[in-house]
Order: sequence, then structure tokens, then C-alpha cells
Amino acid sequence: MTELLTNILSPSWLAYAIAAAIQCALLLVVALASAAVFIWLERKVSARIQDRLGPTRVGGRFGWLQPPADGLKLLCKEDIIPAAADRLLFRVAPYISFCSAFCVFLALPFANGWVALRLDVGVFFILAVAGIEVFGVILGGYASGSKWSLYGAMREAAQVVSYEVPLALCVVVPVLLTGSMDLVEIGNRQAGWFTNWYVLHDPFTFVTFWVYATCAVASTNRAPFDLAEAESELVAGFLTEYSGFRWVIFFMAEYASMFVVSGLAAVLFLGGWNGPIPIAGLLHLGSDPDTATGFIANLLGLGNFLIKTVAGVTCVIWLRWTLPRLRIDQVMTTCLKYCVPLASAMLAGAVLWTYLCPGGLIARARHSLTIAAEQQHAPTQERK
Amino acid sequence: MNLLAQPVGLPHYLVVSAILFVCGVVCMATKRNMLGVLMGIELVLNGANLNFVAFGSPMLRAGPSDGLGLDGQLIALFVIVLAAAEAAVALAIALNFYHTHATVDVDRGEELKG
Amino acid sequence: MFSERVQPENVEFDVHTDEMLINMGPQHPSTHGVLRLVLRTDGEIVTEVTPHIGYLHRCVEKIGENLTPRQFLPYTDRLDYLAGMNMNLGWALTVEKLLGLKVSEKTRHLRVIVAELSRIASHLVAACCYGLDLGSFTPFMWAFRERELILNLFEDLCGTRLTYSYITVGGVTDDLPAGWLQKCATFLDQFEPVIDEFHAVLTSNAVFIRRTAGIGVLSPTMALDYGCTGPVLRGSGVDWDLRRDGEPFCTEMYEDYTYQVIAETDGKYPQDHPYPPVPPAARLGDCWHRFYVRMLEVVQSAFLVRQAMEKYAQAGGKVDEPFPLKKKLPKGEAYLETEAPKGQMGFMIISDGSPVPYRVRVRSSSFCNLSVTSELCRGVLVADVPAIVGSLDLVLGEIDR
Amino acid sequence: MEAINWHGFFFLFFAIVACAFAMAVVVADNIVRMACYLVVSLGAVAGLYFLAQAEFLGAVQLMVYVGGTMVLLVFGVMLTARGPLASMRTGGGQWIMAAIAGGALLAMLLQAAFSVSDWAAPKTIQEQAAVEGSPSARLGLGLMGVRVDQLEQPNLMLRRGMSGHLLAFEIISVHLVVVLVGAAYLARAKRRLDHKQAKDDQRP
Repeated sequence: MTELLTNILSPSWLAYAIAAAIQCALLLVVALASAAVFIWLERKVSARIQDRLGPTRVGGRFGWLQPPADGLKLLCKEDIIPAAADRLLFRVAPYISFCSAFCVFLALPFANGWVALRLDVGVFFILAVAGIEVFGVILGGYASGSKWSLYGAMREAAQVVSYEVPLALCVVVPVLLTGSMDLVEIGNRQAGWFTNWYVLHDPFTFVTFWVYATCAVASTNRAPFDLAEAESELVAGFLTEYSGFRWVIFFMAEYASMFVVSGLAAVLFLGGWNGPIPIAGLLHLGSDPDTATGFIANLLGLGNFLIKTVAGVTCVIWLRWTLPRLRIDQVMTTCLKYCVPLASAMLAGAVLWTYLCPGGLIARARHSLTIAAEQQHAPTQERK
Repeated sequence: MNLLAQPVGLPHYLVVSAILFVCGVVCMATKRNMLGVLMGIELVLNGANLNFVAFGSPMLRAGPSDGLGLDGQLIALFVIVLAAAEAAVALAIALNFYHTHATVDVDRGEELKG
Repeated sequence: MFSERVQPENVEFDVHTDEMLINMGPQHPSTHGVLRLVLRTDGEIVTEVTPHIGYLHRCVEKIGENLTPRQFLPYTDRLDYLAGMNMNLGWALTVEKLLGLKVSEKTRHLRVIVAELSRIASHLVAACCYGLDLGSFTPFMWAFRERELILNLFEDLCGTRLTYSYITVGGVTDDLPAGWLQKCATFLDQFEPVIDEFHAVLTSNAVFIRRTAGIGVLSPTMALDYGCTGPVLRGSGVDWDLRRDGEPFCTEMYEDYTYQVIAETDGKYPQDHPYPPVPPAARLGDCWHRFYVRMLEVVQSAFLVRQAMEKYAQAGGKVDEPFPLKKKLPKGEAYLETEAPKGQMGFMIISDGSPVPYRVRVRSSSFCNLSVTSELCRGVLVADVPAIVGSLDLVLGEIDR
Repeated sequence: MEAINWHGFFFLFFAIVACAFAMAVVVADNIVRMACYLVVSLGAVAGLYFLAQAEFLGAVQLMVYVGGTMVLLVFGVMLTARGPLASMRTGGGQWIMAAIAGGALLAMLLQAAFSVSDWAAPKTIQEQAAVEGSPSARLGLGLMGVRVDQLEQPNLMLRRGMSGHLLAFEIISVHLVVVLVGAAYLARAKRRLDHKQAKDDQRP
């Protein structure tokens, strides 16, 4: 695309700028569309859980236009800034949150090689940038000048900073198995049948996946860990004083980060763009995205990735509408007493496992089976 | 100095790092809030770090020598980690000071004066 | 930053601790109406809770002194608006006690049906708003789905869904419409299995237990000292229920009914249904027990409704007509407490012989139950405050009157 | 017009952001604002690391500095920023002194930056683009004591894995643990006595 634009437009910087803008817009659309889809999904799933129908009218049968309608309504709302607020920070805070949630999409691969910015330290980059999201929340909570907001911000700070530790420890396990922090590499390493997925690699990775899931839910501030906006305790936590557009921005950030942690789980543990059955591999479609077959294979991969991610998000939604909220001390206990030691133990276990049995459980079993078969075979040969 | 046409080199990084460093020093000198002083320290450390990275990066140099090489990044890494530790301790001291003196004004902490 | 805005006399300028005064309510999602709690917090720890009431004061007692008993009856609906039938019943029985009036058998059984259905409806709101207080939204919707069915029944009965004025002085406004008993039986048939869903999603939920077990422990002596009644008292293990232990005027209504009073006696709850076991972390008198008592009482009430339906169908004759609207009252006074869903609801009436009472007084159960809040909430976490207040099941319409 | 140098463009962008917000930190009065500006400045420095092909370091900067240290700092700020403490002004005399000293320091540093001929920038962009960055694996190996870029060391001892920073890495790890424990100890909540008594009284 860039070449095309350079040919058409005379100053090359303009062409570059336009190409960059288009690519940015594409990513932004992915982030916003995912947020819209998840808002709709949340409404529908929660409605079904609660014996309701959810949105049914806006935009036809399934109410699929509900999120844009909500957005429109919220845009029309009065934009309130409390008198006691720090006006600059109050305005800036939602954008900090959203920008960090959006920047994460830069390094998140959607299929083999389909990533905006293929970084050598991709997964680390994602964790690092996602960690900045908390800043917007803290600043927003502080700048609101409301005590409930401040409470929410304090809780968020304590919670997210603590949960980053086990989250990072869990992420290290797949990195360790792959030997790379490049997410494309990690995903490709799990190609083939679903037994190659890291979640089924060995018992330690299996446990790690669940620890990761817990910490991911906690780090995105979803129930039962939604203490920062606990509506029955803190009114709405850091969101108490926000309304209209700025509130939407915070919300978008929350849903975007839900997508990111689910996508990360899909890539790190659930095979990423590799389906349970390697259809593309069996059909010999190849993996070069420049060829037509490779492109189709990547499209399939994209489908796999999206299915896994949406399934992850659905589980998060399901959790939210099922469980009561934990208390702050219980949240911290869960992190410091269970998640961190468990994640550390799993990391140590995975290290041991890769040292003792490098190929994973299935390969090990296959290996020992062949050895057993050979041993069985050998005496018969002798007898002959 | 047309940066949009010429490659960025070591001197450019050094300029940025010098500005950060000086800002940090001035911040440390002028702020009365203990946490403000701490922020100045962070700026100084970042200025120094930028130097390490710049000297370690082969692409910023004209010649074939790769300067500090990996050492640059490694030392910068250590600095970041130590800065985190330093910030934790400094913050703990600040909070302790706040608990006992009800202020974070460094000018008021003169009990240790000999 | 807060010292500038909070009024100086309320703020301690002692910066050694980071104390903060915050208002929980009257506009707060979890204070069940317009209760205002002023919390003095030290970080996440609450050092002091002061309830402030009166935001819903409507001079109910004064209104009662300007209207005849039957005219006053619709106002009693608005006391505990979640269980209007029981409020009607309390007032009707009190006036009947003053009049020395006995209702017919058929009326008695009809009153039991609606009073117990109303108790179920009230407990459903209490139990599942409690889930909402703890951050679990789904059981709330489930409970309201069931409550809607009860309200449908009531609507068939008297045309309204919230403020019924159905049980009146001297009888009820009208007999059951045709086919109502059948509808009620259908409701009970589908409702009783649903109770297990609430147990699954709340009572035996690990997070729910962690949030409620051992929180806000109200000792039996403290409960009695503060005058707590109803499920709050029984949650502390005091076996006391006015349907069984009250004045004859109250207990006569439940004569030859079999039911159990739900309270933990000798470390055991009466078990005639496979309920979830008491978790080891729970202590008698904590939030979990108060919640559990309500959930078990719902089953007993459903059982009572079934019996009453049978007895009503067998009873001959007609239901009683209401007491005339403006008839003179006998000189004297009467006080009667009945077992409302929230606790003991007492009405006092003093008559000087005219049709309008000389003095009307309402003893609110929620008011006494609320008074333990500041005691229970001392030294708990901020998140425990809604948990404790929610477990007391307060209705501000009744407290402020 | 020749092709635009995007590296230069982004360098300029991040450099200006970093410097401008660093100055804003110095100038700002409100401590919370200062922390906010500092975050932006540090984030821009992370961008500069990325541009210098130190991607791992950039991510570390974002994670540890911006995500960890600064959150801690803002936390501290929020705990202590009440009323008069939020913004404390400095006297004019101190400002002048600091400006003079800072200006002198800046002049010296700038002079040094441009005077050493060995530090000159590459002449052309093509020359620069040819240089490859070092992947993070080499950095990790360096921490574990193996220097991939010094495999041709004449000194046998250094070549066998003694050239890295294993000892420093270990020392810093232990140091970090000690520091965190110490910090937690220092900052632990100090309850007033009457609170404890109130709690004791509450127990039956």
C-alpha cells in the first residue's frame, strides 16, 4: 500500500503519512469494533444468564446496533467536570487509558505474521504497555476530587501493580518453552494438532494457564475483581464523576484490554491461530501470506484466533455475571498467597520439565511408547 | 541540523540526555517536596541511561566500532532496576517522614543536622 | 485535599493518621433507599459508622391521627413497601384487637395465604439485593422474576402490585377471584425447585461465603439488647417468632398450622429439605446466617401457603366484610406486634371514642435492626459495610415513617 | 525531495516530548501534575530506546519505570498530597541559583557531546539502516554471563562465559529483594494506639 501511495502522491512524506494514518485507523477500528462487539456480547450473555432477552430492537433482530446507539446516547450526555476536579488531569486520564489499551494492539498478532509491529520482545511489550492503563485510572480517580473516586484509584493501583507480578510470571512459561518473546514465534511453535498447544504441553503449563486466566481477569478489573469500580461499595469507583464521552473512553479501554488479555491467552497457551485440527497444514496451504493459499491459511488462522479470543471474553463475561465480588484484602491474598507462589512454582516446574522432557508430554509419551515398543520388539527378535 | 534528512547520531541522543539530566538536577535543587526531589532523581537517572543506550547502540555511530556494545544496554538495565529499588526505599522513607513530621517538605527535616 | 471541602468541625486535623470522613448515601447504590451512613475510615478500615435517617419521613403516625383506621390502611402499605400485605395485616389485627373483633375461619386462612406470599416476596428481595450488595447481579434478576409472579397473583387479587391495602380492618377487601388458588399452586410448584438455584449461586458459593461468613457477627445478647427482631434475631440463634410466641391475637391466626421457626438451636438448623450445609467459616450471628435464615424461611412460608390453601378451600362460608369506614371506635388502647418479614412490626392505637384514633404509633423492626449497624461496622473494611447493612435487610420507608 | 527519514522524525518527536515534559516537571508546582508530566517524559524516553534498537530496554522502561516505579510514586503522592502539601513554592533566589548551575552544566554537557569526533553521527541513512540491532536473547545471555558479541575474546577466561554480568545480576536480584522487604517494613501502617484499643474493646 505504501508503494502504491508513493507512486501516486508527489511528496513522499505525505504518502507515508497517509499510509500510516490508514494503518492506524485499521488498528483503531479493530479496537473499537471489538469493544462494540463485546459490549453487545456482554449485554446478550448477561441477559441470557439472567433469563432476559437483552437488546432486541435496535438494528433488527438481535439488537446488534445497540452499542452504537449506546455510544450515541452517551455522546449526547452532558459532560460534567466536578468543581473540585483537577481539570487537566481529569480530561487527560481517559485518553491515557485508552491509548495504552490501543497501543497493545500494535504488537498483538492476529494470524501467522499478521501483526502491525513484529517485535522481538512482543509479549513483554504488550505487558508493559498494558500496565500503563492503570495510570489513566489512577489519575482519573485522583483528579475527580471525589473520595469514592480516590478509593477506586487506590484500589486499582494496589491491585494492578500486585497482579502484574504473577501475570508476568505466567507469561514467562510459554516464553521459556519457545525460547523467544516474539509472539508470532510462540504461536507458530504450537502449530499442528491441538496437543501441541502449550496448555496441554505439560501439567505445569496447564496450571499456569489457569493462574494466567485468574490474573488476567484481575488485571482487567473484571468481576469478581472489579474493586476499582465496585458499584455497591464505591458508587462507581474511579468512574464516579465521569460521564458522557470520557466515560465511554474508559469503557472502551476496559473492553479493549479484555480482548488483549484473551488474545494473549490464545496465543500463549491455546495455540494462537492454529486450530485444534491443522486444516491448513493438511491441505498444504503453506504459510507464506503472499501466496493465495497462504493467505487463505492465514484467514483460517485469523478465524481460529478470533474464535478463541471471543470464547475467552465470553468466559470473562460469564464469570462477571455469576460471582459476587471479592473484598480488597481477599483480592490481595489471592494474588500474594496463591497466584504468585503458584506461578513461581509452575515456572520452576516448567523449567524442570523442559530440562527433563523437552518435547512436551505427548512427545514424551510417544517417545516412551516407541522405546517400550522397541524393547518389546527386541526380545521377540532375539527369540527368533 | 536537518534531522528529517540526515541520520540521527550519538550527539543527538547526548543532547536529549543532557537536557533530561539538567532538568533533573534543577528539579532536585529547587523542589521542596520530597517526592519532587525523587522525581528529579528519576530524571537524572534517565538522562544517564539514555547515554548508556546511545553509546551501546551501533547504529548511532559512524565508525565500525560498536562502542559499549551490549554493555550499554546491560548497564542501563541495571540502572532501571536499581532505580526501582531506590524509588521504593525513598518512598518508604518519605512516607515514614510524613507519618512522623506530618509534612513532606525536605527543608523541615533538619533533625539530623549536626 | 479533602480538608478544604469537609466542614471543619467534622474533620480531625490530625495528619498522623489518614482518616477520612465519607458519606455513604443517601444517594448510594447499596444503602437500600435513602439511608445515609457517615463512615470514618482509615484507609480501607472503617473505624466508625454513624447512620443518619429521616430522608423519607412522611409523618405517617400523624396522618394516622387524622384518619379513620380504614382510611389509614393505605398508608401502612407505604411503611415496608416490599411487604405491604404484612403491614396491612399488622394494622388490621391491632384495630381488631381494639374492637375485640374475631374474623371468620375462611378470612383467617386467606390472610395467611397472602401474608406468607408477601413474606416470600419480601425475603426474595432481601436475599437477592444482598447478592447485589456483594456485587453479584444475576440472582437479583432471578429473584425479581419469581417476585413478579407473586405480584401477578396479588394483582389478580386486588388490582395493585405494590400497595395492596388488601387485608383490611375486619376482613379483606374481597374474596379470591375464580381460579386464583390454581394459579397460586402452579406458582408454588415451579418456585420451590428454583430455591435451590439461589442456594447454588449464593449460599454455597465460595466467594459469597468468603464475603459473608464471620462478618458482622451479632451475638444473641447484643441482638436482644438492641431489640433486633425477625431474621436478624433468629440469625443469631434466638428461637423467637411471633407467629408462634406472640400474643394470642397474633398466634391465633396460625393455629393448627405446622411449620418450623428457623433458628439455629443446638448447633443445628431444622432440616426438612436438603439445604447446603453451614460452612465451617460461618459463625452464628454473622451475615451468612442472617441470609441463610431468610432463605430457609422462604421454604417454610411456601409450606404455610400450601396448607392455608387447603384449609381455605375446605372452610365454608364467606370471607368477612371490612369494618365500616367511619364507624366510631371503642374508647381504649391496643398494641400488637406481628411477625413481619423484616421483624416485629408493632402498631399502637389509642382511641378516645371518636372514629379517628387519638394516637397512632408504629414500632418499626428495621429501625431497631439498623441500630446495631454502628456496633457491627466498627473495625471492618469498607466493602463489609454494604455486606453488613444489606444483611440487616432495612427498608427506609419503615424506619423513617 | 529525497525520502523522508522516519527514524529522524520519530527521534525528533520523542526527543521534544521528553525534553518538554522534563522541563514541565521542573516548572510545575502541583506535585500530582509533576508526576503526570514525568510519566510522559519517561514514556518518550522509552520511545527513544526503541529507536536506538534497544527494544527490550524500552519495554523494561515502560514496565518497570512507567508501570511500576511511577505508579508507586503516584501512590505516594496521593497519600501525602493534601491541601498545602500538594504545591509548595520555592523561593526566587533558589530558582536563580539553580538556573545558573543548571545552565552551566548544560553548556558543558552539550559542548562535550559535539566535540568528540569519534561520536559523530553516521553520514547517510543507508549506512545506518544496514546496522542490525541486538535481539533480546543476547541481552539475556549477557545477564547469564555469556557475551555473544565477544566470542572472539583473546582471553580464554572471558570467552568461557565470564565476560557477562552474572555476578552483578545476582547481586542486584538479592538487593532488590532486600530493598522491597525493607521498604515494606519502613512504610508499614502505623496505627494509632487508641485504634488498637478500640479494636480490643470491641472483642468480647
